[in-house]
Amino acid sequence: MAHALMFYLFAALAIAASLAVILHRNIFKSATFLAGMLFCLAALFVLLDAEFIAVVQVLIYIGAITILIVFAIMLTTKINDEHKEQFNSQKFLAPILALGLLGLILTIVVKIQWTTAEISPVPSDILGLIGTALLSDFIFPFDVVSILLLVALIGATYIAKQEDRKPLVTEVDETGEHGDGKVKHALHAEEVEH
Amino acid sequence: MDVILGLLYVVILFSLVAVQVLILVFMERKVSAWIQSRIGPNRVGPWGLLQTTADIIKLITKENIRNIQSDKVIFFLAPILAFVAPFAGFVTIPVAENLGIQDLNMGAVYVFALGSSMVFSVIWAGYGSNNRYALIGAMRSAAQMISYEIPLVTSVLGVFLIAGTLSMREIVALQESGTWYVIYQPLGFILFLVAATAEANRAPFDLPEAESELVAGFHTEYSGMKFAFFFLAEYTEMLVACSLMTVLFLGGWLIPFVDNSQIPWWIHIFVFIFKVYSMIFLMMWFRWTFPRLRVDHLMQFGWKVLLPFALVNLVVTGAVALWLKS
Amino acid sequence: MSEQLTHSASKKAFRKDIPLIDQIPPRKKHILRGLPESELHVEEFLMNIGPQHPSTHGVLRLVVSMEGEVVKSCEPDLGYLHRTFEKISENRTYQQIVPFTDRMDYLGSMNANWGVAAAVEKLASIEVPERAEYIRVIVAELNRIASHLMWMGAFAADIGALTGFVYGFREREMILDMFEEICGSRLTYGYIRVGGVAEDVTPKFIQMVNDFLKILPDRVTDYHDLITGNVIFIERTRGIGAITLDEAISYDITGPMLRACGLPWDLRKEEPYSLYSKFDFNIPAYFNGDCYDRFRVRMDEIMEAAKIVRQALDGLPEGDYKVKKLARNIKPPVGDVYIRQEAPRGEYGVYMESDGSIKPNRVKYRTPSFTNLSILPLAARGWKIADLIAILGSVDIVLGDVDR
Amino acid sequence: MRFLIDVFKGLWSLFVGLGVTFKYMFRKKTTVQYPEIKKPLADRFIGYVKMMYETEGEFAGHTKCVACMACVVVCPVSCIQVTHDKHPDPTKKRIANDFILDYTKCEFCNLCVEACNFDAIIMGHDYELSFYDRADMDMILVKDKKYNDDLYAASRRQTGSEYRPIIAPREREIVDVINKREHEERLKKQAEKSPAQQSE
Repeated sequence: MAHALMFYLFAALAIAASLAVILHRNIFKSATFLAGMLFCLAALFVLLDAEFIAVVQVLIYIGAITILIVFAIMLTTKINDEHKEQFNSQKFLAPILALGLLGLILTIVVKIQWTTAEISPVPSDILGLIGTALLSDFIFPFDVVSILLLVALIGATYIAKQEDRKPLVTEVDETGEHGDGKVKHALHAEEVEH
Repeated sequence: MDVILGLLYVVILFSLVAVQVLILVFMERKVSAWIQSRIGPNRVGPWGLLQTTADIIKLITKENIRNIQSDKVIFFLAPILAFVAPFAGFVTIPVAENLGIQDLNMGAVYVFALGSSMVFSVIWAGYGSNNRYALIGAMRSAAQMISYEIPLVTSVLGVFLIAGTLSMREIVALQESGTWYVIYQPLGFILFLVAATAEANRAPFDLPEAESELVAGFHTEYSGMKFAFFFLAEYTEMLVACSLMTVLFLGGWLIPFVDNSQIPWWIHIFVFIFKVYSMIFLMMWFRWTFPRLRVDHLMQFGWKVLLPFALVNLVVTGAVALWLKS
Repeated sequence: MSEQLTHSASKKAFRKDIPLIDQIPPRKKHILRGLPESELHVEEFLMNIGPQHPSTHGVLRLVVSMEGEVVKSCEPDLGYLHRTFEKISENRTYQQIVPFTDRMDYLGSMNANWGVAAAVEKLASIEVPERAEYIRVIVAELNRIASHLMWMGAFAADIGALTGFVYGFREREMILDMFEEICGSRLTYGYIRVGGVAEDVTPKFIQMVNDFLKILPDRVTDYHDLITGNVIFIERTRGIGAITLDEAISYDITGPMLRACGLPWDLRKEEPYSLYSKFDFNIPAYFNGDCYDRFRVRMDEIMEAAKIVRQALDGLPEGDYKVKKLARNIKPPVGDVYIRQEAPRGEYGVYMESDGSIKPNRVKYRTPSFTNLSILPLAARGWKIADLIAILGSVDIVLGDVDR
Repeated sequence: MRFLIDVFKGLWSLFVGLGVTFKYMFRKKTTVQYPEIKKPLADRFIGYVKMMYETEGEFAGHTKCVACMACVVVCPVSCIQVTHDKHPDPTKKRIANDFILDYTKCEFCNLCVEACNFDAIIMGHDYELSFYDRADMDMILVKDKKYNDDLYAASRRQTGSEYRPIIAPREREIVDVINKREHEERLKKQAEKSPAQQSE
């Protein structure tokens, strides 16, 4: 009973929070609600005895991804602007697509014959099982994901290491004369140290 | 019944932690005074022991001031979350053989998860205050937490590899014979110490509240009890970090080279507290010796020094563990 | 330390007939102008640092325009401590001016007193006894040490090392005790008067100076261990806020800031006033002109000043400590005079114009902090806000000296 | 490799710094616990201005100040006012009545003491010059030593401050009343005592 109550509570909270994410006009608060929604999901995982996934959910989604989003928001926009325009030029296209998607999901939900499965108790060594599964049965998708991440990392490094990000330096000529105030690019920042 | 018992545990834990924090603040002042050739607080109570109590009373009775343009709800929530998150981390930490609230299957990861959600309190404080110093402090904090989470977790993976479990109690039990994991994982221990210092926003990584640049960083606008909560949070975090270090690397409540089953539980508690306080002393010593890093140096250090070393540590540990197994 | 420039005491380093800039050893040098520019352009916003801020060392306001954490421009807003000392000085007799100069550069009061005293003496052609000159050199150099120690502490605190702050004050306190012994005050001495010094030094003072000089090298070694060698400190200061020598000269930068740019220019050596030509000491100078070099220049100057104090103490002659028969109200002949001396923060100048009455007709102080602060917008541009604080700290401003 | 060397060099420098702070942790502390222990002051310490009184001769207890105005003239901030009376000693012309020093202005430059030709004022050694009121900072030194001491004592009783010989003008009337009342009480006691003494 308590279990079910908790489930409905967190489910309702999750829905409310996710609605708030899209409906709130302040983009910073939207991100905060996103974190709240993810937290509710973590709670739902705990109710399903999937503690590891719950913890990882908090660690990665709240602790890293949402924070990154918030960080980007804080860096790029005036976050204290309360009233952001919520619609852009795609405001007519978006609802059609969204409704289509909803229809698709609803069709699937209705069409599937839901059967009650035998509830097997969660094995105690769930971590070991996950680990073994990842490195045996699911090795291929796992590696593909790893490579994807690697590519993303290299791409990020490449973007960050562009040529015109060299530090600005003023060069003084051999003669000791003032280098006509020109700002040039140094080859290495180390040259500053002698 | 369980609920009542749980609540009782929480109340006891809260009061214990609050007392610990009072002692820690006093200790911080005394340590800083000794390092700086001063005497430190010595007026309130014997040897000044009640100084922090007096300060807390002062903070409680102080007026709560809120900037009229600040965000009311977020401004109010931030200190609460700041305190709740590290406090909840105590749930899994075993203090002695059968003492500790709940031994979770993945206790260590749970603590890290709570630590990572801590960031939100700082960001809320920075955003809710509507103050530019606070905002910069919050942004720094966000960047710092993300960067140091990774070496923090990676550096302890070695321990988990050796132990083969994530449960704190089992990890301690495995260190029974005096073979603390700090001996197997010296590099991991140092990396964890550094990363944990950064996670707890302690100097030299106290950029979110860098007082010489940002006045007080993310809690510039806070006063009275709300400020006290941030204060409590910082020390609670330190306590959690040092307890983790004790459990994972220093053998928890165990005394080396002694048959620990013969020793009464209350000695175990003292051993545990002694180890935790030694680590805390180390952190305080760091704070009063080192200058503060700059924000991009912090990032560079995290990504270019800590992470590679942590990864090397992990790979070597894994290889050796595999080799020993085969 | 190999890169340190020194020059011998026997002759001047630079010739007067050749422009200064041509005499500097030629070398290739790059100066970092801030951090790498980012592709990501974020919202620019204004931030007000000060007038009440832990790191403005007084009531200085900086209007900083920032992009994220990077300083785009920085404008010092002065005048919060303006007390019209020039005008006050024009309405006081020559003897009465001296106590006011204490309040300008309150960390280098002895040097500030000396400038005025020397100006009046030159104006009225007063011959100062030799013992008085020796005492002046001793107290001025001690004050330089005290000022640099205080600066070291404050700079360390700006960087975040709070313990250095207390250590710097601890040794400064010993010097203040000495000053209390000879003139009764700990901050605003008013000790160097027109025609000599206020009172003679005591044997206890000499004992105290000796004790201090004995422990100073150990303590300076400790500072080097604690701060100079610290990798975080080096990261925070090396290359930060660097300026070229040319910029320094065109901005009229003097003192340790100029010497950190590679020019060992010191008035004690270039235009030896008082007894400085008698002493053997070096002018420390470094090349890079960044915060780290400013720190090292000042730390080396502490040791050089200790050297001068040692020599002056050993050579302290017997005699009068002030001119015996000095009129209560000095009436210098009509004329004007400009005196410049090397104060801890740089060149301290006093212009004084007499109309033959008991009060000067016009007084102008050229204070080093004010001119040195003018480089801040240039030096801080492109660096992060933490660097801005470090650069501001390295300029070594005293707001009393800036605003006067 | 260079990277590794840099890392270890940096680490070593941190350990050196830790060593320095560790060393001072067990050294003798340099601070003094202020209200209980006070550092000895130098003989020349400049505190507030004190009035000197004749200690012997016919005019013992009278101030040495003859209101020559040398200090008033020399003061750079004009913080001294002196009013004068006819001196009871016929060889001297005047005696200071009130010597008023405004501590809101005084800059402790010692020039007034140096200018004094009669050693009538010296620099005291008390440095705890804090006041609750601006008006309190007008310090009045008077010609009669006993009267001055009485004022001092009354003011000490009034304010509980041990270091304050300073009485503001507006307080003087109150102090006068206190002193008068005390004086009368003393007289009364003496009057009560004297018959008993007579009986012995």
